[in-house]
Amino acid sequence: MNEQVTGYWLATLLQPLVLLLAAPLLVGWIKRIKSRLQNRRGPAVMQPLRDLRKLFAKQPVVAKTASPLFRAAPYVVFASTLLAVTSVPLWSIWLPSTTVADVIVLVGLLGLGRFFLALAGMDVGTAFGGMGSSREMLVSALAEPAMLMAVFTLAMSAHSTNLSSIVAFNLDAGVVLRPSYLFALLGLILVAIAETGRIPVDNPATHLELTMIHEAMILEYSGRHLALMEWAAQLKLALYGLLIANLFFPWGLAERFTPLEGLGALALVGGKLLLLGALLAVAETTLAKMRLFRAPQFLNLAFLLTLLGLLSNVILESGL
Amino acid sequence: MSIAPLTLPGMAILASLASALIALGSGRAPWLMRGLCLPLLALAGVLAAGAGVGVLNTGGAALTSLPLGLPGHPWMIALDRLSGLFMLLIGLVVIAVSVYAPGYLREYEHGEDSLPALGFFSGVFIAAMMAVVLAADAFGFMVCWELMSLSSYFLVAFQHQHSANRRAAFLYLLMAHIGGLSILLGYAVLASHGGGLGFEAMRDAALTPAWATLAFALAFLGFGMKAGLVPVHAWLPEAHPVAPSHISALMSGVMLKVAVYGFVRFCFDLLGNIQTSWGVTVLVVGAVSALLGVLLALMQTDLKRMLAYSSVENVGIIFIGLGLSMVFAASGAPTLAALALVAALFHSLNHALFKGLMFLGAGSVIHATHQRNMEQLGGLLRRMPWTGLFVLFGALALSSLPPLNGFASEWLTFQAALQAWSLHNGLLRSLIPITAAMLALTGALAAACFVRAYGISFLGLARGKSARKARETGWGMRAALGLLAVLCLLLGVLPTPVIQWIEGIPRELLGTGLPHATQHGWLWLTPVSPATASYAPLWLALGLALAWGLTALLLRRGAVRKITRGNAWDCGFGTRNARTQYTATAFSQPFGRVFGMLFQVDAGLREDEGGGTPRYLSQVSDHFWGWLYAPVARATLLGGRLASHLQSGHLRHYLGWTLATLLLLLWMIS
Amino acid sequence: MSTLFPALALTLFTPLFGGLVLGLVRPMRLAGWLNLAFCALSFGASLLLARDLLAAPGGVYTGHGLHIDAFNLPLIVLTSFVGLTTAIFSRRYMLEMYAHGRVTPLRMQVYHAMFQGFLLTMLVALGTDNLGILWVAVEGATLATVLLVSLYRTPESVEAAWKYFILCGVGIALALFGTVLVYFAAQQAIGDPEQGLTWSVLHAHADGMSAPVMAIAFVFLLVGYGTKVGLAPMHFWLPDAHSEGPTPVSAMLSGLLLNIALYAVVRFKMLADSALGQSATPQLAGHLMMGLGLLSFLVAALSLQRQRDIKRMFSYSSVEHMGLATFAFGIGGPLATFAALLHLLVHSLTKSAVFVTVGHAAHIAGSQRIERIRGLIRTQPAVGWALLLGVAAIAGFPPFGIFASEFLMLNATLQSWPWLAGLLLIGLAIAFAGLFRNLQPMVYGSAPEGQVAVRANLWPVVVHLLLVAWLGLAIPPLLAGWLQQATRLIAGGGF
Amino acid sequence: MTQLPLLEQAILVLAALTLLASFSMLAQSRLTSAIHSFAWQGVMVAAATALVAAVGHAHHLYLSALLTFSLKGLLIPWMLHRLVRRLNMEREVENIAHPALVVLAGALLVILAYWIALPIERLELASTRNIIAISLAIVLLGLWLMIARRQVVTQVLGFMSMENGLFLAAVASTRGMPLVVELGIAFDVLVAAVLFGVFFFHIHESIESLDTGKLTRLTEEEPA
Repeated sequence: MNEQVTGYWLATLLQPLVLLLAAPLLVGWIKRIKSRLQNRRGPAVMQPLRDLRKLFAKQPVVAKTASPLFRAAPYVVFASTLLAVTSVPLWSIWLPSTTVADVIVLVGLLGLGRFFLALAGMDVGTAFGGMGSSREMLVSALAEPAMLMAVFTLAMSAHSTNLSSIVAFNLDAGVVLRPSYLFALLGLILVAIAETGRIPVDNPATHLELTMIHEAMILEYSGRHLALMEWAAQLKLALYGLLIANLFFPWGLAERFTPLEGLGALALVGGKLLLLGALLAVAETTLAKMRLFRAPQFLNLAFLLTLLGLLSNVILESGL
Repeated sequence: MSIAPLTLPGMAILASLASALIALGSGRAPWLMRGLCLPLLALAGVLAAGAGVGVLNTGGAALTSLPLGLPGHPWMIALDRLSGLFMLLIGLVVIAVSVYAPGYLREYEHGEDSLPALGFFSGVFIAAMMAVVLAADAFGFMVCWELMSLSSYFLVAFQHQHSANRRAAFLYLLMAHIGGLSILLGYAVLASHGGGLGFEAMRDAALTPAWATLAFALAFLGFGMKAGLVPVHAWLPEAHPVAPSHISALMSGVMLKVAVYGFVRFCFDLLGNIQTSWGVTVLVVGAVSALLGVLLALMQTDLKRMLAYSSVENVGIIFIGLGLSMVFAASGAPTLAALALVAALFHSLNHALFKGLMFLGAGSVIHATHQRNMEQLGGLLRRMPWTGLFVLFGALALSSLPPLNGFASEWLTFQAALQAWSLHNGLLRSLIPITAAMLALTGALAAACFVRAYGISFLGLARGKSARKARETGWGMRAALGLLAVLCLLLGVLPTPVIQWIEGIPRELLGTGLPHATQHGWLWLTPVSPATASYAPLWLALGLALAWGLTALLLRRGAVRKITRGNAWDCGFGTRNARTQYTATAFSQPFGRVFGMLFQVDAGLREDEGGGTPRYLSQVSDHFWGWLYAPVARATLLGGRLASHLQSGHLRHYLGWTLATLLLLLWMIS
Repeated sequence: MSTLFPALALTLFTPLFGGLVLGLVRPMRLAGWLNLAFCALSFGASLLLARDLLAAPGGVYTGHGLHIDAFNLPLIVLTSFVGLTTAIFSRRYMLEMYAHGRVTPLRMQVYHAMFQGFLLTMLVALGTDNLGILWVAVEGATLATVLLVSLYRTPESVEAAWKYFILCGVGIALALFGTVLVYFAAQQAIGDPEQGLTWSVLHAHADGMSAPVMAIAFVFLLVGYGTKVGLAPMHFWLPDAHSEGPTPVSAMLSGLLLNIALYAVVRFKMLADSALGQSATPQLAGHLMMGLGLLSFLVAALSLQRQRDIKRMFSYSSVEHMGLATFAFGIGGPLATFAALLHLLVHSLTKSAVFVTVGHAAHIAGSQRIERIRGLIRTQPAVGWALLLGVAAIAGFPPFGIFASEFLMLNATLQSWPWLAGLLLIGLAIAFAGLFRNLQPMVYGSAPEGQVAVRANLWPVVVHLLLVAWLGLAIPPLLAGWLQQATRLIAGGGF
Repeated sequence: MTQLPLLEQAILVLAALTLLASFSMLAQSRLTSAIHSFAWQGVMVAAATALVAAVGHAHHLYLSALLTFSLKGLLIPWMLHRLVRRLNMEREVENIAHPALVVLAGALLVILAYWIALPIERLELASTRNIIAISLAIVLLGLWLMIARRQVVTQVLGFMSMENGLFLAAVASTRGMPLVVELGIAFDVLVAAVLFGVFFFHIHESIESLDTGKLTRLTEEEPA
């Protein structure tokens, strides 16, 4: 039992805790940038964390007609998302958790969370909830295959669906310009926008029935349940950020995990995430929310891009 | 144990036949059904499962001939690993069904539908399915196959007072007959080249590629028709829903798998040296079936019809696996072929379990509410908690979500597809990822479909009076659901032992198994190699449980543990009742808009009969009716009309025909 | 020679005697029982005959102008058996018809006499060694059945009988011309003109007969006897005669008479084959049979679609199956021939059972029109299920024997004429669709108001279906032996 | 033995006359005269049979000649006559659509018959054998008569003349069939004739005429 392995386990156990803190901050950071871009002071970066604390302290109110599933859902959503983020290399390449859950399982876990989220939306029996669930499932039905295609592109060139192996492969390959990666990256970004409910697919800031998707589902939640749901959503955002940052730009991840390297890697990854967040904020301020039925076209574009990525991978780069 | 390997399955068949015969008496004494027939069926199931497990463990084929069949061509029965897997599959579902049936059949005991017919044909049906799996010669296989179709036809037509059921039954038997005949011809090709109706003789039949392709085409048509592949699927969504639910469970859960068995037996075992073009055909057809099946399922408002379409989808997924396996086998990658085959077979087993679970669950819903239309259901989870819980498991598995078994088999299929890079043919390298994409899309849509189904019928507020008065079913029915649900979870969390069993089948058929599949022990599933991909569902499940538990624990410690119940907020809109909920139609409407080109949606305001308030209704029909079935029917009727013109009634015309024939023949011979 | 000839004589003469007696017996109940008794006697004798023939050297008996071999022995037993079961059914059924005032006592007398006469002619046709007598017997069968078909004296039945009479008369006449030509050809082959029509002798010397004459002769015989088999396009009499005659007669027409005609054709085919053996077209006879058989099969399958009369429908299904059998005989070869022989047996058992059931069904509904027959299972489950299972058997579903024979036929076809197999598949599918489309509304659904069950004796049906199921699952060695021998006789090779 | 060819020629002449009789039946539009020509045909067949018997010293043929004469020459025509009178149709004139065409088609059939019989002709056998062609022609003409005419009586005539043709063939080509067969055939013809008689009445009472064109109850073409 050399310290190498203990290091890996340490990384695996610490990673979710770090992300649990980092995710709200990332959201706060995005909000901050956005309000800056809109010439507002905006809330502090810490604000989301404060909100969570407040929500946890509040007493939840559950609709009379809600079934047990309504109360179980937040935990399932939270747990699955947490597990998902645990299986993405944050700072160290080699994570034991990646052998438990490869990239397909990752998508599956997100799907599990979404399944319960949508069910919870329909449980109380409000029109909003059903509407949100329907839209959410539509968006995800189009987004999920695109995402799988994107990661398949990486998997096919790395000959593995294990995230660590993929990262390692990309790290070894160094800077290679692959058309497939370009397509996959673009596609993944579009998917990330759709899946995390950002503009132009969804608008996290409003409760307008015409626009909202994600918010409509958690409308009936309050107190700790709401907190868990929100937290899960923030984790999801962070997760996509991580995927984009660490799969396509894996530079700086720790080969062999020692506290020092770990912190260095963490700093680098944090940097990447902040950058991504800023970009997202810029995008959101410049773009406008689009009608629900333009969302499919948006996602078809994503699907098309990723499929192109995959095809160009198997056709052009089979040698590489 | 020292009993001959074929004793158990033989006893299983005899037991179900006995139950069939005893059921004939249940007209006068209904208790016979509950007291004797169904227990016998359960026994048959146990025996079959036992036989399957036994041969899967030990392997090795046993072959004997029966004193039946044609002169010089006795019936042969054999039990090898492939048969064993399907015996196990049949056995498990049959056990569940026979535990379920007593409660479910109670209301038939006093109805006008004849209980004896139901019991008799159920027994024959089950026996025939087991016998098909055991048969080792073409004649025996075909006899049992057609018996299976015929008996299930009587079960579909069981409640024959509804003309829709009769129509469904007719369509079903017609297509089953056509399929059966084309399978028969497929066997005939092998028999004519192999010299003999026995499988042994067929295995070493030397066929030219053309003949082999013909045989494959016939078999694919026949078995595909039974399995419900697009475009020959039309009978399935008609026939499966109208049978009594436990029979639907058997038909969807087991009979389709028997078709899969037949296809595997025919193509991989008897036909051998597979060609790439076959694999591609199977792959494409499978992918199309999967996608179209799930989309149509998403559009249904009838619970059982929805499940039937989802069977089309899952059969499609299975055939994607088979197609991959054939492609790999044809392009000289036996290990990958084995992987894909294992994925397909594993998914067959899984689908049998969760589709059986879902149909039984639907049966419970119907039993409690006498309502198949989702739009009339709602809020059942609170009235039937156990049923609701078990069905939730089924829904998760059908949406192929971890950590359940549906995900495990789909994961394997993906792993197989992702090995496409190792092929040399660029076309295949690009085709396979596309099918993988369609598979991904299918999975996501399936999730949507079952969120809709479960959310509409089990959550929310009751939409109809019957749903408002629903009550939880008896213990037997719940126990059956529970059994299947637990099996789904078990196979999902611990797939490795089952995979170890299944991978013996490709070792028998393709000559190579999955050497690395389980080298990391019973926890880790590493189909190709640990470096390529690994999946530890048990850890995953534990992780989930841990995360859930910890969160819950921490929050319990938190300030407020008490939950107050209040009215739903609903953005402050006050008037919330069952009618303001989202309906199933509303839920699937955007999907219909996005994927509208793949099927016909005719929606609009309809006066419901009685001329009450107009409602927004939407029917969905798939294009193939117009493209394939209607023209054939029209052509047949036209032919009939022409033929009836011959019978003009004028004696002189008839004599004229005689003279003409005579002269024509005389002219021909000279 | 043990009791062989006595048994044979008993088999043949019982119906003759019976016909004469029944022609005189007026009280119809007694007549019904007597009819049954004579049939039973004849059947028993035929069983005795079968037993003895197996003991006889070579399993062949020739003498007294009779010739019994493995080919016609099963048919003789079958004929007397179906005759018996039909008599059992007819006894009560005809009384019911009398109660409904459809027949007068006098006609009942005619009916019973002709019933026996019909059996007699068929048995003679099977048993005789002389092709001329064969012709006479078949013509006699026509005459006997003409009276039976027109028994009810309704305009329809008279018309049907007339058409039947004329068409079959013409056909038979053509067959006689063929027979004359055979006789003519035989006279060069064998000196003795007295033996010129003796089948056993001809078969021995057939290779010496002139090929062109035999070819022409066979065409006449095929068209002639083919009319009686019901081969398209000479089948037009068949649905009329079946639908208008009394049900027992329909049962025997479909179950037996068609077999006899086909039997005659095959006998002549055996001659033609060996006569044409050296000619340019050795397979001529076979090909002609295949063509006509396939044609009638398809025409019948299509005609099944739009039927309004239940008995017409099943008569078309008879045409279909006879077409199949003819086709299979035409293919030749052990496999196909065996299949065809088996098909003859199982078809006549099944079809007669179906007609018996149809009789009851039509009785329940008080009409033969399909749209008037509804909800049989609700009204009288036994009849409904019997009809359902019978039709399943006719449509070629296991465990019933027709599946076995069709299985073999399809195999044989695929071996020798692969592209025709597809045609068979389509035809079978169409025929099935036609049958079941019309059947389902009759048996299923709720019964019309005031429809009540009738006194039905379904034992014949049960026995037949059980027999057929037995044949479908496992052919008993004894019968298998006969069929093998017959196959060797016809196709010159064992299956 | 010089008169043998003469006799054979006589047989040929009789055969030709029989053929002619068929034609006259085809052309006759009046029932009674058609029946007469049928009677003549029967007589000629009988005569031919007798001649063949004389030529071949086949004594059983005399018997069958006698049978033929009494049946086809006397009994059946007389029965038909009686029937026609009973159903008072002596004046009945069946208007044929295109009499010329009908006869022409008949002529074609004769040619066809010869052409069909060619392979048999080529057997280089005694001249009586080509009577086969003639008798085949008679058979076909009989069938054609049944097709061309709609009267029940004419159809019976056609049927019976087919029998004549067959009989001629049997006798002239093969010196007659074995006696059993001859008797059997004769018996069948007799029964058939009786049955025809019976049916005339049934048909007449069911459709008030003997026009087979009206016997079309049993059809599957739904009434347009």
